[in-house]
Amino acid sequence: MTPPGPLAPWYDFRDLSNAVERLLSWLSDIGPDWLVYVVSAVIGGTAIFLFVAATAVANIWVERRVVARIQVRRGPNRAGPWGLLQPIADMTKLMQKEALLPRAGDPVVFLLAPILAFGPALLVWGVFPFGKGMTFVDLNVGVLYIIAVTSVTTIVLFMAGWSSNNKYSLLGAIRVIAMLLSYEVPLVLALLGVVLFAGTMSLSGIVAWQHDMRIWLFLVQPLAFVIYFICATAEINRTPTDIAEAESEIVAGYHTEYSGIQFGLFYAVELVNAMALGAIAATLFFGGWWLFGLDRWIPGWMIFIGKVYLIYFLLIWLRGTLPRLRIDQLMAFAWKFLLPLALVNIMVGALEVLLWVEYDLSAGLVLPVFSVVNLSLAVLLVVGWMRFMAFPFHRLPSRARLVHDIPVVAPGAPAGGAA
Amino acid sequence: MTKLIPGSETAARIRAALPDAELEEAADWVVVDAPHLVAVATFLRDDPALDCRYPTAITAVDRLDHFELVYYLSSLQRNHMLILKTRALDHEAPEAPSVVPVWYGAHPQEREIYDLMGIRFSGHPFLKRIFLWEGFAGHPLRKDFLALPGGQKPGLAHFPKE
Amino acid sequence: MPELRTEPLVVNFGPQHPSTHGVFRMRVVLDGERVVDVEMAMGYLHRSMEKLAEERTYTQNIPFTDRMDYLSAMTGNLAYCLAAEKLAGIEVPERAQYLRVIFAELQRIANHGMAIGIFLNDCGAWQTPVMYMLREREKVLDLFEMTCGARLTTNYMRIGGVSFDIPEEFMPQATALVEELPDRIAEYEGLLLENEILQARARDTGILPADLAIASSVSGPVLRSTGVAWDIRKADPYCVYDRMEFDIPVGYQGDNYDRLLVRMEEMRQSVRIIRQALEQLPPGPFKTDIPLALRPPVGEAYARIESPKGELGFYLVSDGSPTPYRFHVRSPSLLNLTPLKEMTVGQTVADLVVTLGSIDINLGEVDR
Amino acid sequence: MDEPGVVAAFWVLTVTAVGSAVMVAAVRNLLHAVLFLVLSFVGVAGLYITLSADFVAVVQVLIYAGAIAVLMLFAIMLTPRAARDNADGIFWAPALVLAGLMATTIGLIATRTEWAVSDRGPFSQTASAIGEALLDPFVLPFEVASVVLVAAMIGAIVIVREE
Repeated sequence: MTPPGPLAPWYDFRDLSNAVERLLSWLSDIGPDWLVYVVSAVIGGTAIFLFVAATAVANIWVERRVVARIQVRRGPNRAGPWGLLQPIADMTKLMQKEALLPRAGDPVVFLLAPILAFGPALLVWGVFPFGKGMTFVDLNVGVLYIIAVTSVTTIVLFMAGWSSNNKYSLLGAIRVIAMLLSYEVPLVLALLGVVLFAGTMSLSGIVAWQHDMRIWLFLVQPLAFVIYFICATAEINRTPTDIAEAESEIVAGYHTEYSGIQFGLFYAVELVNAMALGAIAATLFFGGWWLFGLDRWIPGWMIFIGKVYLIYFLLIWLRGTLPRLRIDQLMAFAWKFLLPLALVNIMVGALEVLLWVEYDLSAGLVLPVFSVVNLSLAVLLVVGWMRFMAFPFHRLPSRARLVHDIPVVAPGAPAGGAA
Repeated sequence: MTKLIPGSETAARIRAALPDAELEEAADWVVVDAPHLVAVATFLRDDPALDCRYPTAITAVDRLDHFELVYYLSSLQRNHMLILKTRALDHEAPEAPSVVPVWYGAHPQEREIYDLMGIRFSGHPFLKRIFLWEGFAGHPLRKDFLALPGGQKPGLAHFPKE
Repeated sequence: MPELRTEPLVVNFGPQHPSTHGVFRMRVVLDGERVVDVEMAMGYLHRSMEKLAEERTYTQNIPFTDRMDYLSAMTGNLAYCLAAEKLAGIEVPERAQYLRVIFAELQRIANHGMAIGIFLNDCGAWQTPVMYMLREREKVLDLFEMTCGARLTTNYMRIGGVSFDIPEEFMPQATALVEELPDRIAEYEGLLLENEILQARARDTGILPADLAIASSVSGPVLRSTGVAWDIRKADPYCVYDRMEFDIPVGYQGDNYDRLLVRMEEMRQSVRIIRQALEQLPPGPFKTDIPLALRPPVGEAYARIESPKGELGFYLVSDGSPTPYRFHVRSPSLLNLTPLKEMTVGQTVADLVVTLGSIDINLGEVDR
Repeated sequence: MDEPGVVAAFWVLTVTAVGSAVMVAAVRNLLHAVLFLVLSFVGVAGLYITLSADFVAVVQVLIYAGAIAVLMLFAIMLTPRAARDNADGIFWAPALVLAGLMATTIGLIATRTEWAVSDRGPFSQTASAIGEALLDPFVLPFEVASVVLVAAMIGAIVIVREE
């Protein structure tokens, strides 16, 4: 959607699309039309694939090091400087291992699952605006596209769990589906709040809206971010909601039977999905490549990736600190807590947008007011829900009773009670 | 300090309640005959003065010609302990009544004794081997398990340089 | 409405499973996520120690007791030595008694740290609590190492005393640890006990009623969590526990959370005991000379201690020969498992795992 | 519509959708059938994209491949193992006849109708157009549909409520 104008010089790496635009305009001068399409598709696809592969590899190191810091250890530090070559070592090890096939399983589905799992993880990345003009496909239903593509992952994970012919895997597969059915609803409703304000479902449109309004949607829709973050964490199976691969309960859930590089693919998909969560949150709630004017000095794609990694860090932090919830608690949380809050959020958001449009108020005035209102509403609702609807933990004792002497009944006296 | 109830006191109380139980008293323990074991155990548990609701430990000893079952019973409320013994006389196919109906805690301990000593507990709800697999030949804690030639019992008869 | 007929799913939990604490196996019948039946199967770590011990002298048997509950070797040593001393009628010098108390309580801190950490792991906390608890445990193990040269299987206690006196650098380091630990424990209490997710997971799950606990021979923290104030250190004091000032933590209703509370508070009480013992530690010999050829008189003895897992008792029968005629271990890990089925049936798989974790078994001691 | 790329995509997607739909009926394993159904849904979604109906395409993936297929999988998982096969039924012959009749009718209608060709170009923003259509001229059917869904939800709650 960038307005046509003189092309920036190719060496302007604040926006990597400059070089590509140059190349394409040169190609369109000398070659046929379809060549431009093909070349742009190849360049974009390769770039995204390389980016995803590189992050998957890098995140092995990032995740292990960060979690190690949280857990008062050092993490991998033997292979290469600061253990930087550890991902290479991990991958080499995984590739050398034999890929086992369960004898009573369903071989075709079993082998397809890890490959198919990589598809959605890769496809999601196609619509993100990495920089001002750095969008591979600028779909005008981008938000819906993301939800649709990520929901397909569930079926793939189910395929993996079911075809393994393992009871742990089956339990994991059932849990994946139960989780999706519950968490898809509040997730979509939360993102709807964002779309309401931005008035578009295109991701670059939403970023442009935040850029024009000089405000992050996170400030306007804080509740939506909280709900989205929790639901997305549940959908990509990370602690505290990793019940589909709950290690202490069902060994590894749907990928119990996978070994070698097939397991490695699932592992990579998990890392890439965590990054995708960060990318979605950064785009929709934190202004994507835009950072209050700083993007004039720092390349937009760097800002974007920086934001993604900050949110990814938040995920690692959660993983390193919180225990896991039980499945019925997770379901109850989705239906009884997140869904009502998401509905309230949409109602309030729609009301605000209506007021804004009907009375034709200036954005500079209403958006800060809405931010304050929505932020206080979010805090109020969450705290109120915790106080009145949740189990009253704070009223129960959280320290043991201390007894100094054992109460011994004298030989003559009658004994009673359980003790 | 946990008081160990002497055998004479326990025996007197049991005799008062169950006159037909055959008792044999020692300084620290009472030996009851196997047929009356469950009745005596129930009495020890329910008697308000003895109140042995906590079965501390149950084990067995191979006395070469018979098996001796040892029950360490205690009352947490009164903080005392007493020792009850009984005998499984047939060394080849020993059998004793199960006290699982009296104390649920006897469940794994009797299974353990059955597994390692081979004493069958009649009335045990789930008498299967607990550590060794079904079909393991013999019961390892018996003194004649893999018996040495010449009837020598396992263990050292004397220290090496004696 | 007709009942939805579902197929029960029989799942083998273990022996190869991340949260069965070794090689424990449960044959679990599931209805969806609900547990319908649990059948325990053990013996994968059975080494027949009771038989092996009948062919070794009394002193040679001490290393076996390390390898039963390998996470608290000191208390295993202590219980066995107490039983052998009771059988042979040996008096232990006062300094040795104090050292035994110090090391038993240090071992309790190390064991409870592991128990709490692994319990949180079973709740899905992904190793972090374990790592923090290991940090404290390492300091305890450092003290063991400087005293007896071993960290895990210490083989420290001897019949009639302990094998080594404490080295010079022990006192400052132990004092520093004792000063540091209460703050750490308070930190863990704040981090773990007040965590809502943990409370949601652990409260009201795996409830063990007090009367069932007593009838099932349950002991230790599991028994105390049901509200029964029972601690052998108070009820039947051994060594010099009667000179120590400490409290027994007691739970409320016997659920998983109460077991966690009790363990957490017990660590603090252990610190109290160690501090007093370090202050009162008298000079003198650290062991009596016992004859190398120890032949206890004919008889039998049962000695018990409050090990970190519960009541650890040794039943020894002597026939006057150099080796015990019968060597029986009353292992708390095995007996605390007795009511596992009653505690878990009707709850979910996740609760089953958490409940098993909260009982804190050690397979070395269950199977022996 | 006449570009060679679009035509190739059309044929590939059509073959995928129809072929996997046939496989749904043909394979023995019910779970495989559901997976083929998902593939068929995805093929249809691709067809929508060639028609530049991107909103409908994405919703097709989201609702059919994402939600409906998952519900089917759930239903299959709740049935006993024995019922997880496409067993031989007595209805295959009537079903085949019925399907043939349906196909013939639709084919005849499609070929015989004089289709009015709209002279406006493709939508650039289908989402907002659909939204406006739903809430302006078609608001009554929309509301009726939501009432039906609410009734279904209440019915589900009533059925599963414990006495």
